[in-house]
Amino acid sequence: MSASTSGVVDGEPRETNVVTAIRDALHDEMAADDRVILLGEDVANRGGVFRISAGWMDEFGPERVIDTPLAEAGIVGVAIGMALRGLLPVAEIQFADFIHPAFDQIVSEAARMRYRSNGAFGCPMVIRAPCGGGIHGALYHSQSIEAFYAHVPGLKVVMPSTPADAAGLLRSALRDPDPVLFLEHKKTYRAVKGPVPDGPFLVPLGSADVKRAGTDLTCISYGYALHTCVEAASRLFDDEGVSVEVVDVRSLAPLDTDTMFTSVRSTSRVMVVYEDNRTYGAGAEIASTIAETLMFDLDAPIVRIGGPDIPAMPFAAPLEHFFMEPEPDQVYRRMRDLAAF
Amino acid sequence: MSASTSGVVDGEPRETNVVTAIRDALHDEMAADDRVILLGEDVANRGGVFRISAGWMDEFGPERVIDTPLAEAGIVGVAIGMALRGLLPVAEIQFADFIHPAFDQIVSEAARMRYRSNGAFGCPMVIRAPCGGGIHGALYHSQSIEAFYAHVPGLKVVMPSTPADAAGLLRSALRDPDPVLFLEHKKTYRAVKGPVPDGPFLVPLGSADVKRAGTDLTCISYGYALHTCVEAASRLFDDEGVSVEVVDVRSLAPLDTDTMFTSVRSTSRVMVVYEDNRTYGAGAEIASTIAETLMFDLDAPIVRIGGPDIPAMPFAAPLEHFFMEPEPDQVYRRMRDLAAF
Amino acid sequence: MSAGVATTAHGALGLSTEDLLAMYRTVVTARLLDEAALRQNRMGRAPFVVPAEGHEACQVGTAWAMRRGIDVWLPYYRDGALVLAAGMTPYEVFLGIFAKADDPSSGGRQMPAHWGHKELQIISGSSPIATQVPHAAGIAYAIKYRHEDAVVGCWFGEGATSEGDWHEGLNFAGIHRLPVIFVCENNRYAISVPQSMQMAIEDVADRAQGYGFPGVVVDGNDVLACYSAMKQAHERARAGEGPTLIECKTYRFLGHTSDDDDKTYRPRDEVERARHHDPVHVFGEYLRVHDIVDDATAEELRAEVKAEIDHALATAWEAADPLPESALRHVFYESDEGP
Amino acid sequence: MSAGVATTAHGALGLSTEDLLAMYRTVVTARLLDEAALRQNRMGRAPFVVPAEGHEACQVGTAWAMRRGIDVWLPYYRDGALVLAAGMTPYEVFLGIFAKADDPSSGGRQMPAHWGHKELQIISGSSPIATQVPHAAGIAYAIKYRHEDAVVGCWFGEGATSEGDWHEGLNFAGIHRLPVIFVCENNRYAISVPQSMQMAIEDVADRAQGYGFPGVVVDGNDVLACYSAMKQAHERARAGEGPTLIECKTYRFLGHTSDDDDKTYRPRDEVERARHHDPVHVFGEYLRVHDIVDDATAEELRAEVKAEIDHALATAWEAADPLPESALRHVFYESDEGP
Ligand SMILES: Cc1ncc(C[n+]2csc(CCOP(=O)(O)OP(=O)(O)O)c2C)c(N)n1
Ligand SMILES: Cc1ncc(C[n+]2csc(CCOP(=O)(O)OP(=O)(O)O)c2C)c(N)n1
Ligand SMILES: [Mg+2]
Ligand SMILES: [Mg+2]
Repeated sequence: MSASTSGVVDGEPRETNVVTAIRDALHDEMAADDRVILLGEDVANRGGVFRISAGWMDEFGPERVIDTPLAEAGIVGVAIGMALRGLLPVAEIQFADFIHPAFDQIVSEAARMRYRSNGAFGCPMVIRAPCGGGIHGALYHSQSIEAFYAHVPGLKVVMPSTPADAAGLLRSALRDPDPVLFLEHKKTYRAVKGPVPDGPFLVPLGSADVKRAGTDLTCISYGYALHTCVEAASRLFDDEGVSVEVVDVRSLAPLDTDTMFTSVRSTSRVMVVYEDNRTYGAGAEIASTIAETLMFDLDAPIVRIGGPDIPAMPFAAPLEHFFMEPEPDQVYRRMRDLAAF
Repeated sequence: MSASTSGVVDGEPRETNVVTAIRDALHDEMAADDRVILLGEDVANRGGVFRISAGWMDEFGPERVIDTPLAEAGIVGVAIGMALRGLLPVAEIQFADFIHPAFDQIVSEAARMRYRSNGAFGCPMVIRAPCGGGIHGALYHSQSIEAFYAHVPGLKVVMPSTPADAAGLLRSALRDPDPVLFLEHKKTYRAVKGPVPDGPFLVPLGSADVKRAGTDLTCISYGYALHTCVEAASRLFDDEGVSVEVVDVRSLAPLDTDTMFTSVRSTSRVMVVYEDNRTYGAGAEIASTIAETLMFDLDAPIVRIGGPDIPAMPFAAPLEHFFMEPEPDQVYRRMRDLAAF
Repeated sequence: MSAGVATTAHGALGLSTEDLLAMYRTVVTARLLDEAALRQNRMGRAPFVVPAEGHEACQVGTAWAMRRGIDVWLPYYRDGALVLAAGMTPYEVFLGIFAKADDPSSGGRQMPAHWGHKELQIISGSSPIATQVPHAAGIAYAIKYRHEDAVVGCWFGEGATSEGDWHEGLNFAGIHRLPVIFVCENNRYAISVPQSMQMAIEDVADRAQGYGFPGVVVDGNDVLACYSAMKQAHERARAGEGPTLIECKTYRFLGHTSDDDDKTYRPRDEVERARHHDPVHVFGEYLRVHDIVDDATAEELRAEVKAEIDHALATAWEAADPLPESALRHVFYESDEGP
Repeated sequence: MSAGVATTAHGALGLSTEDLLAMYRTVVTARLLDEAALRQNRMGRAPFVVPAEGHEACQVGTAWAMRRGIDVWLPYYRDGALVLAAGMTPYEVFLGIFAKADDPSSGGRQMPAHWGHKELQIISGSSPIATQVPHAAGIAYAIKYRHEDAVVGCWFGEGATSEGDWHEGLNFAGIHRLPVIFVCENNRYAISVPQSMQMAIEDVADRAQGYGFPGVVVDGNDVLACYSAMKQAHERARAGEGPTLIECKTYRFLGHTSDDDDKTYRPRDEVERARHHDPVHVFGEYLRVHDIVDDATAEELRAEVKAEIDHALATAWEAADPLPESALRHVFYESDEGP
């Protein structure tokens, strides 16, 4: 239900949305520690295309809030250098779809620095990237990229679904000695509201969270799709009394299999729901690890719902709508069928 | 055991190794069609670091065998342009580990050109990349990269394990109207020999192949690991009479689930073996799709064997050896246990 | 004042009065189309539009040296005026803006202004900046390889010049002396990032010498200067002398896109000052001074264009939407696509 | 001929006889170490080595203007002589060649010549070419941000200059006028690809002007010329005047690595001609002309160095291999690593 399940919480909660929670947490971190540097396209002069850093160039100075050239490999590569010299860079990629030019710097450099130097050097840095669709962003402002990066040893990948998780995970990411890819689903930015504890509370990396308790089946999801699942679960409970436990993965890498396995053992039915292209998506790993470990605990085949295998979301409303499975209705139907299996 | 299972074969077979089969097939294609262009680092003057194109600059001319600058995004991007203007470029990436700078050109451009133009433009091109470990290549000359690319709609990804498959798949890739990532496991180059039909036979993209027939369990693999599995299977048959069917995936995308499902239905036990880092590796998709579809056909939990989740293979012999699981012994033991389950 | 053809700027460039009128009509069409599209955006009928306002001269000027049906175009999203010069109709542009099934760029799949047109040889472009630059080099390579008489034009903003792909594309084109022209529309901002935070130099054109071919700077608000530079580059390309980098100094009058509020990062008086050099007005003045248009004919042309745009808009609005399930098509080649 | 300090090339640069002897010793050590390593390779005891032969002067010359313990080094695999000048010992180099547990670069995880040394501030490098260039800019940014008195040196071959990362790194450094020096060891080949197929220009240094800072060309076989250029760049960097690109024209005498057969792509007489400018001999001649060494002292130094190398080699060979299971360590931070 909230980050309190596994986070260290202090202060009075405040109701806010995801983008504000991210802004506030990052602001506090920057105010508290001048090693924290924000760099990216349009983050300074304009305060970010999502206005997360509006006013910060004046507040923290242009040395700490840096408008970079249009060059993602350079942004990540420069951030790696900063991290190697004692700073704590937050590299903002304007849209996750544009992170691809930095693939080599992230995979070959940031994620391998510690391993290849046998522990001598490390890259404490956060790469923030707004991802996901449903906001009329078309093919190149809608992509899900988590599957590419969750596969990379040496890199941590998280995607919060609530304001509290966003704030708590961002703080943990900034305190982590290794590189963290922090994915922000754009559709949660303003649409998802919730309480955020007031203090500098943390949500540990590598921890999943039960967002809705239930007994009949386990639904595992993350990002915006998580809310689709919670909504479907609550309708299904109201309609037919089916009790669905919804687990929020939160951390794609490392994956908290304990929390998932515990839930699946108790319900014996499981579905995995994600927005990304279905085939070779992150849900494959989740389904697969459950199949290996809990096969004989299951009363029904694992259900996996992912986006269609087309290159991201088209622009035209009818086409975008077609992609934005998992829609609540589809998830609802498959939940009901799975419970009845 | 050979491509004949699903390939169109003519001519007398000839015994050769994988690297020679690739060289011969590519040579014949270049000789037959002057739209075929080879470009990459060191492919002309030196004939490639694996000597695949030795002598071709003289034979086909420097316009058709092009030494490029050291710039992988440029190599792929230029190849896309060539493909858009009626050529059939074969872009050679010197080592798969160095394909990462081209990630954006492959994912955002080559793979999306057709979709984003609603079918108006296409990129018929082949990207060849020698991959895989066990050849003392250390962290950056040993990587498996198939999982990153198999997830990309619009891109086909194949990895042959035998000389005949290499030749037949390469020809199909060159005839395909869409971009194909052709992965060549370096350890198969000289170590794996086999018959290659003499004519221009094809192995269709998207077809798996039963490399060893069996009844007790299905072992699904590809690349060099496939040979580890065949070897373990044959030892296990000799030692204990256990009959293992070994399926060669060959085509990671699209995946030939029919061939795999048919085998699994007949054996009711399945293991998936791959060299790449285990977590979020290609084996996750294979295991997951079987779990969804054939759960009640299985008599034992799915077994998944992948490489450790460390950033590729270290250089020192003891460390490389440690990574090069799946070793025959490990696969052998897990096969025996699974058959006995 | 009327002048003999040979002594005027356009005469010296070999441009007739008809040429100038056709160019002017294109410039005016682009401007009015932008305005109409923005109105659609404010009315909630067009979720996203990309105005070209301010860039009309450099786009139409450079385009005019290209040969429709022969040369190849790789524009970027800002190139609304360019694609009109390349032969796209306002109707086709509105099909894109309204994301209709018949949108020639993408059938409504991409955001508007992600141009593509198979018949016109406008190569499909994407959002990631500068990715088209190596494509342009590859196409030019194929042209040279097949001894074809075609030239490739590749347009981008100054922001694109920071990307690795840009460097790699220009370098390859230089090595092989390819028939390609790189046109930088330098409006001094990449969204909000001023040129000074993008590069430590004044002229992008200076980078050309690192690739072994000429870089030239032109006034991007002067349509004839842009045409002239492009014409020379085009001749160079056809003569086998290789690429040229042309930098057009220009300015964007409106927000980056309809989603952008440029007041957050640009002083209003800077925008005002730039408007004094509005390329559409500058060109109109030139035509008046040379007695090619007067107030009446200019107004007539404007009215004609406006009617054409209104009609295009209305017709496009009525066109069919793509079918939902069509989203699954064209991931791979389909046999009905032709070669 | 002996000359007063002030009138010699080295005197003008402020280098004492002791400096020169130390530089010479480093150059000779690099050469003899290369030879010893290649012998180990042929004996089958070293699966992979990367000779620096031919590059000694530009590496040691540029290194000598850096301050050990203060400045930061980002070398590439060719920089075997450079890392000796930066403070690595032959023993440490051999630990890497034999992939031993105590190899300071990577504990035997990376191929030899993938340098790294935390205490010496040699930043761990990888195989993918040019990736260290933006790192160098980022480190220099942090130095400037914290008002530290340190300079970053970043070395690479001319092949690296074709990569997008190179462009992006230099551009960033130029914008922020960072204290970083980019050194290009131009040996005219990227493995087998000749410079003419890598770029359409003669001097890589020309690219610097596209980034707003100076590019200089020096004779890479002249250790003092390299030192001089680096010294000036170092002063510029410390004075807050920003980066410099130094291009050292040099040549690689042997194959690209022990895996390469350069006979497949380079004419033998080209290599022979280059050997006439062997930087180790050139430097030796300089020292003889200035009476700083004679045949006897040169031979003595050589013998001393050889003994040191033989000892280092023998000791490193006996050192412990990494434990197999240690392959699982250091994927992420471990609490025993310190900050
Ligand atoms: C690779 C990539 N990174 C970031 C973006 C987001 N973005 C879109 S346009 C733009 C600025 C482009 O500026 P410029 O090239 O100068 O063109 P202009 O819009 O000024 O005409 C940015 C940063 C993108 N589309 N692609
Ligand atoms: C990204 C990448 N692509 C390809 C390679 C393979 N490779 C290793 S060294 C090299 C040539 C480098 O040439 P240059 O930069 O001139 O340095 P030199 O070896 O001549 O000193 C190539 C192509 C690589 N290591 N990384
Ligand atoms: Mg701009
Ligand atoms: Mg070189």
